[in-house]
Amino acid sequence: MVQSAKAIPSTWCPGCGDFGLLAAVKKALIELKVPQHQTVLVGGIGCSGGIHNFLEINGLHALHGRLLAQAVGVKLANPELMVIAAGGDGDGYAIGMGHFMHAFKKNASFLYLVMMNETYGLTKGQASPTAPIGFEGNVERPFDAILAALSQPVPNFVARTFSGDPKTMTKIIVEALRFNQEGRGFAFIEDLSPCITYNDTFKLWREKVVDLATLPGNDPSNRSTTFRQYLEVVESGRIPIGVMHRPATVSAEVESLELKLLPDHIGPANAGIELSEENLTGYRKLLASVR
Amino acid sequence: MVQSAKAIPSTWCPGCGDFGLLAAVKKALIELKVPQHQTVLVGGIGCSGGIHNFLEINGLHALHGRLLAQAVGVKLANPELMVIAAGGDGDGYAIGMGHFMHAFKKNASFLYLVMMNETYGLTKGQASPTAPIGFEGNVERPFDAILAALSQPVPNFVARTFSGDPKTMTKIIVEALRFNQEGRGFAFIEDLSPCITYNDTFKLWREKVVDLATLPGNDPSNRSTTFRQYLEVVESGRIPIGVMHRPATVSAEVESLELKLLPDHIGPANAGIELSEENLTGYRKLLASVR
Amino acid sequence: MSAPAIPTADRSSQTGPAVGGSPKELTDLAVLIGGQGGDGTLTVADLLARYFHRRGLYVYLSRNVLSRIRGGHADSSVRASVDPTTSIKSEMELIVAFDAQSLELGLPELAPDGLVLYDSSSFHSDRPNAIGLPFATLAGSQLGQPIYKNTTAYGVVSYLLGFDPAETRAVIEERFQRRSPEALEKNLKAIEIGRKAAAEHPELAQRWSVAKGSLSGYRIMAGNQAVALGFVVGGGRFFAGYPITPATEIMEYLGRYLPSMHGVVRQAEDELASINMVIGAAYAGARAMTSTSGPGLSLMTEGIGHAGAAEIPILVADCQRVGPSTGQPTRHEQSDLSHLVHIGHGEFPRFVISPGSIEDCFYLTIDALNLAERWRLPVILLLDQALCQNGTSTPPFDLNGLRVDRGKRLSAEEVAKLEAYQYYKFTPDGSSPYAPPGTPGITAQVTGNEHDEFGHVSVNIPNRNKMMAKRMEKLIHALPELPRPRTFGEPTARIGLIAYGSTEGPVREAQEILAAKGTPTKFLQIRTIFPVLTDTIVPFLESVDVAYVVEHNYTGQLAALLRGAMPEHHKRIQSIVKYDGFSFRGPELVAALEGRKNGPVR
Amino acid sequence: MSAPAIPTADRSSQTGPAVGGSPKELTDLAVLIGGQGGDGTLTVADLLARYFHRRGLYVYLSRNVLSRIRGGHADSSVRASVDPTTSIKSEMELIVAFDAQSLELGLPELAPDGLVLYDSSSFHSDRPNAIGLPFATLAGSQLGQPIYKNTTAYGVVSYLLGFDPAETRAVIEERFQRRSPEALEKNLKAIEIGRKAAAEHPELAQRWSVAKGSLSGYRIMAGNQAVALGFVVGGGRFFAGYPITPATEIMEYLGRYLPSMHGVVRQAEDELASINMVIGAAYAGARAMTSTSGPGLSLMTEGIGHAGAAEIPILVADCQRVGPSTGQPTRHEQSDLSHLVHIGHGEFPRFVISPGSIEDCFYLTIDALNLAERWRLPVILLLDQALCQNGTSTPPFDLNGLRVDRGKRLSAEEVAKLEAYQYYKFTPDGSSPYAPPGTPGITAQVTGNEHDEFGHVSVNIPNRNKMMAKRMEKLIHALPELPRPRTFGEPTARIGLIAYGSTEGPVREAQEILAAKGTPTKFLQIRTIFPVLTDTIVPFLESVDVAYVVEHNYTGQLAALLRGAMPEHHKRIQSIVKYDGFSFRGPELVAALEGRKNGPVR
Ligand SMILES: Cc1ncc(C[n+]2csc(CCOP(=O)(O)OP(=O)(O)O)c2C)c(N)n1
Ligand SMILES: Cc1ncc(C[n+]2csc(CCOP(=O)(O)OP(=O)(O)O)c2C)c(N)n1
Ligand code: SF4
Ligand code: SF4
Ligand SMILES: [Mg+2]
Ligand SMILES: [Mg+2]
Repeated sequence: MVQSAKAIPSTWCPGCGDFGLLAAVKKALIELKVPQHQTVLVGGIGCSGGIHNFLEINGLHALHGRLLAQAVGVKLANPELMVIAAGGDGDGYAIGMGHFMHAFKKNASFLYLVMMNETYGLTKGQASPTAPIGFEGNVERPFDAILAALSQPVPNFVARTFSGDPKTMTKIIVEALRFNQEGRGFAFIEDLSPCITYNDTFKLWREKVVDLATLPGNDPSNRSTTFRQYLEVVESGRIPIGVMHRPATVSAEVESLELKLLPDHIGPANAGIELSEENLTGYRKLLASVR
Repeated sequence: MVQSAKAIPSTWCPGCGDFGLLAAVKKALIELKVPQHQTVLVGGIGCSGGIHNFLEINGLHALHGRLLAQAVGVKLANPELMVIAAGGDGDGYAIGMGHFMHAFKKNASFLYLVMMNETYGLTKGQASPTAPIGFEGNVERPFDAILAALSQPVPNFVARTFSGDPKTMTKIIVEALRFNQEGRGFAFIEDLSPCITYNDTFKLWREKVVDLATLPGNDPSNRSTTFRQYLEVVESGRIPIGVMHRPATVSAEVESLELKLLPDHIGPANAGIELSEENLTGYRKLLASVR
Repeated sequence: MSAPAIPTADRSSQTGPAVGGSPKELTDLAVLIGGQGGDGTLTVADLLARYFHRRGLYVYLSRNVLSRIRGGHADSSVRASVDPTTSIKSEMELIVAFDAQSLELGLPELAPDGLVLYDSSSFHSDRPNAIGLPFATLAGSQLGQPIYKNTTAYGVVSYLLGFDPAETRAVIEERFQRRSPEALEKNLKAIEIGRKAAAEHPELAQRWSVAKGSLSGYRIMAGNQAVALGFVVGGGRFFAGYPITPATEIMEYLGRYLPSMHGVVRQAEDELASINMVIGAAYAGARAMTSTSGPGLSLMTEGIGHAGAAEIPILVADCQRVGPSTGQPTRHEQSDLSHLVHIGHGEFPRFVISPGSIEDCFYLTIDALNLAERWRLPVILLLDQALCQNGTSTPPFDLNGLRVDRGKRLSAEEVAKLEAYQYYKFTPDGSSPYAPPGTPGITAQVTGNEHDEFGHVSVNIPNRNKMMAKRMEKLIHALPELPRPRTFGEPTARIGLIAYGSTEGPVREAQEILAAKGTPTKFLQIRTIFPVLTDTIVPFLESVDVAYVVEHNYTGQLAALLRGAMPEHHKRIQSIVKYDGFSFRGPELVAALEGRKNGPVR
Repeated sequence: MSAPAIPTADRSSQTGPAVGGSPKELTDLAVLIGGQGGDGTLTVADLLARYFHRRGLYVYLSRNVLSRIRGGHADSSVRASVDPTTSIKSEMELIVAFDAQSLELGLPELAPDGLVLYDSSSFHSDRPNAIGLPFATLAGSQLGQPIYKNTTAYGVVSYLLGFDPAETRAVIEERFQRRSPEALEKNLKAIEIGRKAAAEHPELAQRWSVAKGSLSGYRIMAGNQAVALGFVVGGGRFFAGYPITPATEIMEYLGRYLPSMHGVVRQAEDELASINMVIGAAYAGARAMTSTSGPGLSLMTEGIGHAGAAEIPILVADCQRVGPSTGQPTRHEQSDLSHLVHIGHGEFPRFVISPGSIEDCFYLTIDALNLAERWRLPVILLLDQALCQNGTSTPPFDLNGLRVDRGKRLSAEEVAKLEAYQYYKFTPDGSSPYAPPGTPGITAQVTGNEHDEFGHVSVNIPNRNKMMAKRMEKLIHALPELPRPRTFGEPTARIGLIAYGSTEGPVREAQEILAAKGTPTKFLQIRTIFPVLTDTIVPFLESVDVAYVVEHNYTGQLAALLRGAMPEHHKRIQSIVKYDGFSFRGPELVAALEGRKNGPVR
């Protein structure tokens, strides 16, 4: 065996919600039997963003807020890789907001996991975009990432999980990764992952979560009804979790970006580039188009 | 009269949709009787972003995609100013996406006008985030800014207008600016403003637009029903326009950012800063808090 | 498809009676075509360029447009010469003016015996050397569409310069072959209309003829095209960018055929996304590039630093335009150099490579890709608007001897034989062996935090010192592999000239003028901006009394860089700058140099 | 609130029998407290600092933490001295180790006669100079919460160093006054427990006493606090930022009271938003600032250029940390200088100002605000982690003579008398009069595109040349107004030292050591980094044989800047660098300087 980068002990505070997600990801990867060397985790910057160090897979520690752009780059360069992006809510919804909204549009088949704790853990507890009014002087209404995700009519996979329930989380992560494996596009999971040091919401959230699947008429393939049900739950003071969007069927048309661009799954990183005539066809055509 | 910057002749292509919006803004400002010197237009970069040059008000030509951040800065520095941000869809929904989504959250009382033409006019017709699939090789589903706006539960003003109908547009702009004047928060108007050079959709759009107000049960104060009706119209192949969100009543609580932060409307730019005892109170308190 | 023939028997259109004797044969001429954006000036210039090109002449085609889509002044100049030329001609033999402003703006550039042709359906001029013909009216009345005024004007010019009718026609066919048969027909008719009107005009006897050149196999190419071609040949397969003048064409060219070669070309949501997509793709093992101009470059600052720290090989092409800030998007400048040499917080190695010609754009793009992967760091290809967009006669590229050098990239078999795989392994030259994610048996960690050899975050002090040195010393170990400068001119000259990028053209023209005047010079064209190849520059500086660094910016950025790197030679390094948005012309540069002979520097 | 008294009559705790004679009085001592993040090492350091401060000593408090919230090694050192001190002491008299790693890491820093106190409930050590006391067990068994191990340790230290019991108690009260009465009580009890355990330990007789100092009116302050204070006094009223170590505290401090003064403090969604909000606010007439560190700074590149081009006065504080990229967020470096001097595509003027002490942070922030508005350009306040975060005894600020200079800002009355108001009016010094939007009777256009005096886009060539010169010549006209350097040491010395920022502390300590050894030196503390004030530096360089530029980065950035600006003096400019994340200590710097006496530079 070639010795290479091993998982290192976590640097998180004992009890951090992120441990729940870490465990669920590990279980999901085992269940799916994807070889470690074919999995890439692109981490954000933040407590949560360090997760790639604690797993024995390939890691790319991105810049703060840029993990989605880097993850898309990885996936399009080599569509054979299983790609997971994972980071914090500050990383994803503050500095990363532009890429976040565009990730739905781009619709490349990878999984984005946000460890949502309403705060910037690593910089010591400031309000993140999801922080409630009043938290650390916050006066802005919290950003709702699930509604934002639901708003864009692209057949992505959207869900919310809770670190206090790692079993359901594992199930949903497995579903999301299968969705990716089938080349059906982008999967987004917001995990409610309390920061026990700066915003310990474990108890509060445990009381408040409601799985939308338990509501009558729930239909994750219908954005309108989900939007309405979600708002109703929120207005009743509770927190919706569960699968928020799951396209009805495998669409006949190819929807995922990597399949549209690279239908035979050979991409920039796994194509040959030596100077052979075959690899010069594009050059010849381009040259011919020059006056 | 002090001579100062005058409006200059427009540099737009004859027939550009942006002329409709320019005319409507002019009329709205006249109707509202806001003095020119108290109005600031923050322009984006793009054909549309040059609009500040063609109006006789104060102009701040921002960086590409940064007009909303600059506009918030202007408004919070001097809440007495009437602030309008105006730019293109590339500017606003591509490079500006992060600030766009955060503008709803911040909820400062200014108006954001997007001249939506599905393309990057000034850089010669590439697909913008709202371009339909197939336009200039675009493979991504178009971004829906109205749905994104509706997704965030903040009592903002949201509307869509059409440059082919400047009369309605004027009315809606007046309403939006009044909303701002009353300190009720952020107003967003997406104007369908065809680029006659690279994407002449005037005819197409004229045929397709449907004012949501004409639909039975329309209630711009209810996000759920609007979301549903909007999706229905879209699914029927038409384009919803009109007022998309208008909060039911003036909320009892102050909701706009500048009123939360500067309740007496005196801000950083119109406060005295000379070295008087009064202006040193914050210094004294801060100093006292140092060990 | 049948298109009307240009009567080849019409001798008058070939050699017709010249005013004051037989037509003067020109071996180096220039035509300036000016009008409002939308007048089709670029088309006229393009047609002329195609004609000259077919006649075996060197062509240099430059344009001056505004950052708006229609209206506003726009002009184009076409230079054609028997000898190689890569600069704008100082004096124009012919100016074609579609509006009054273009005539006024053009006049200062008119050669003493030059002529202005203007559209008399648009305005009137009393200038003695200006001749009006109603281009728009002619096209309007005879073709029903005044828009053909531009091809009509081309017809007039073709008459005046004694163009070969068959070639004149071939140019139109070449240009409009992909349009509708109707467009082709109308354009061919427009030429006829123009030629006829010229033949009938009393003052418009053919006054010049154009020498025939001997070029063959050349193409009129701009730097952006050559970079795209180099990228494809050099194994580049991933491109992400965001539209920005004058860089957009690289993305557009690549978008045409790269996707058919397992390549990916993406227009991203912004420059932050482009550079980070490129980083992700390069991490995964693709040769990846983005291209941009000043504002986009500034936004990429953090990403470039990430590539430097994390040791991910990327290529960033910067097509410099006029700054600061949004500046003048369509105009020429070389003012990002200092920014790039120092770009990013903290310290990390980067190479800044600058081609001086279109060919150089092609070959150095390939080199840059190889260097990036060999040294695992960001490489910046420093271009400029004139280089990127001006059409230039370019010889065929020679693919022999080119190679795709993947540096220390390991195959799966090589990896299997390793004891340990470490992404940041310490090695004598600072560059570590690489295997892409997906290689069986290994996993790797890659990060912009300080890290140990395995890529795990480390705060260990000796490790920090070693990792800094590992990265930074690449700048020393790579020196012998970086593109060498080129020297032009008289080896024994005591006056030196130094420049980079498209300034090569004007400098070489200035050298010729100076040589003709008896002042020999030698010119060092710098191709590696950073790290400064002092071993190649010091001997040059030592061999001259003074070296004028010619560049397009205010502060003399290259001169400052060289002074800082070789302070012991600072007295010899003199700065000549221009920052008005336009390239130097040869004689203008000569004047600037001559004005400098006494005292130094601005 | 009644808290248990420390028995003042307990003589043993004041002067108790010393091992081998009476306690040695220390006039300069340091204590290093190490443990795992969460062990409360910072609290112990803070308590000691407060004690020393109350005793009139100069205090310098530095910390070494990891970029994680709990766990991992963290330590803090407190230096206390009768004489001014702003650097970390090289040798520690006392080390308090809560875990084994801290003992190992600390030992190399232990003074020859120093002592290690360790928590024997956590580990055991056989080191001869290490004494174990079960801090956690003591606190756990007697207070029910082992977490009070830190205050217990403080009690032990207070005994060992012969602290005055009343003062020891006062410190606790000061520190915990805002917490619950219970916390206060437990902490006071913990001290007692510690003191008692110490008194009972056979080897722990009081071995030192600490001299009393004479400071009064001083505060222990860090640079970030001083910058915030300067901002408030200097009329700063708008702040937008994004959290980042080590800059966040500026935003946090300002957030406390600025809002009560018509001020606005916003945490933005990212650094692009912060800088652009600041630009908008400054355009509207507010004095506005953002603060950040390397990664954020890189993202602000485009915005800083916009402020330069559009002539909008903004202040950007850069709290430098270890780069490149995400680097080492909590550690010290000075490696953004080159980036900042050249930041941004194209060319625009900027001032880079660097305070060398906490006081300087206060006064120069005010100067920087004045300079920004006076010259209407971006000013960068170049700070560093040690300056920003290390607590330092700081004299009271003198507000007399300070002023808020609004430059050429016009009142509404002045505007009414104008013939024309032009935002970009050409003036002899390049800075144009300004009236904020909202001023009756005028409107203005402001843009980052090239523009005419009214701010409308212009592509006119003479205008371009003039506008470039207008902006860039500010760098010349402003020279006399920029902060001068300060000189320390022996005026006739032939060995020069040059540094900026917090390096002032170690350099001055090194000067003292060298002076004591008979080597006089003089030190030029640079306060305006850019533009380089050559008129102040050249005389210094000319007066010495060699000037060592001491800085915390790899390439010697300040040295390179000075060499480039004054190439004729390049031989005298020698570089001394350190880039391991920690400040120089005085003796370490002396060793580096002595090692250099023969040969130069890396
Ligand atoms: C460009 C940039 N800005 C700021 C920072 C500082 N920073 C590091 S982590 C972080 C926020 C972390 O919050 P979040 O993403 O929610 O992760 P968490 O720690 O809560 O898991 C910030 C602001 C940075 N590293 N880079
Ligand atoms: C940072 C940056 N990137 C790219 C550009 C180039 N650019 C100028 S305008 C524009 C897009 C314009 O499109 P849009 O905002 O839709 O405006 P329109 O011209 O369609 O009105 C782009 C990409 C720029 N100026 N700055
Ligand atoms: S600070 Fe919060 S988010 Fe970070 S590791 Fe600790 S508990 Fe988790
Ligand atoms: S290019 Fe399009 S958007 Fe731009 S001015 Fe012309 S019509 Fe309008
Ligand atoms: Mg978080
Ligand atoms: Mg557009």
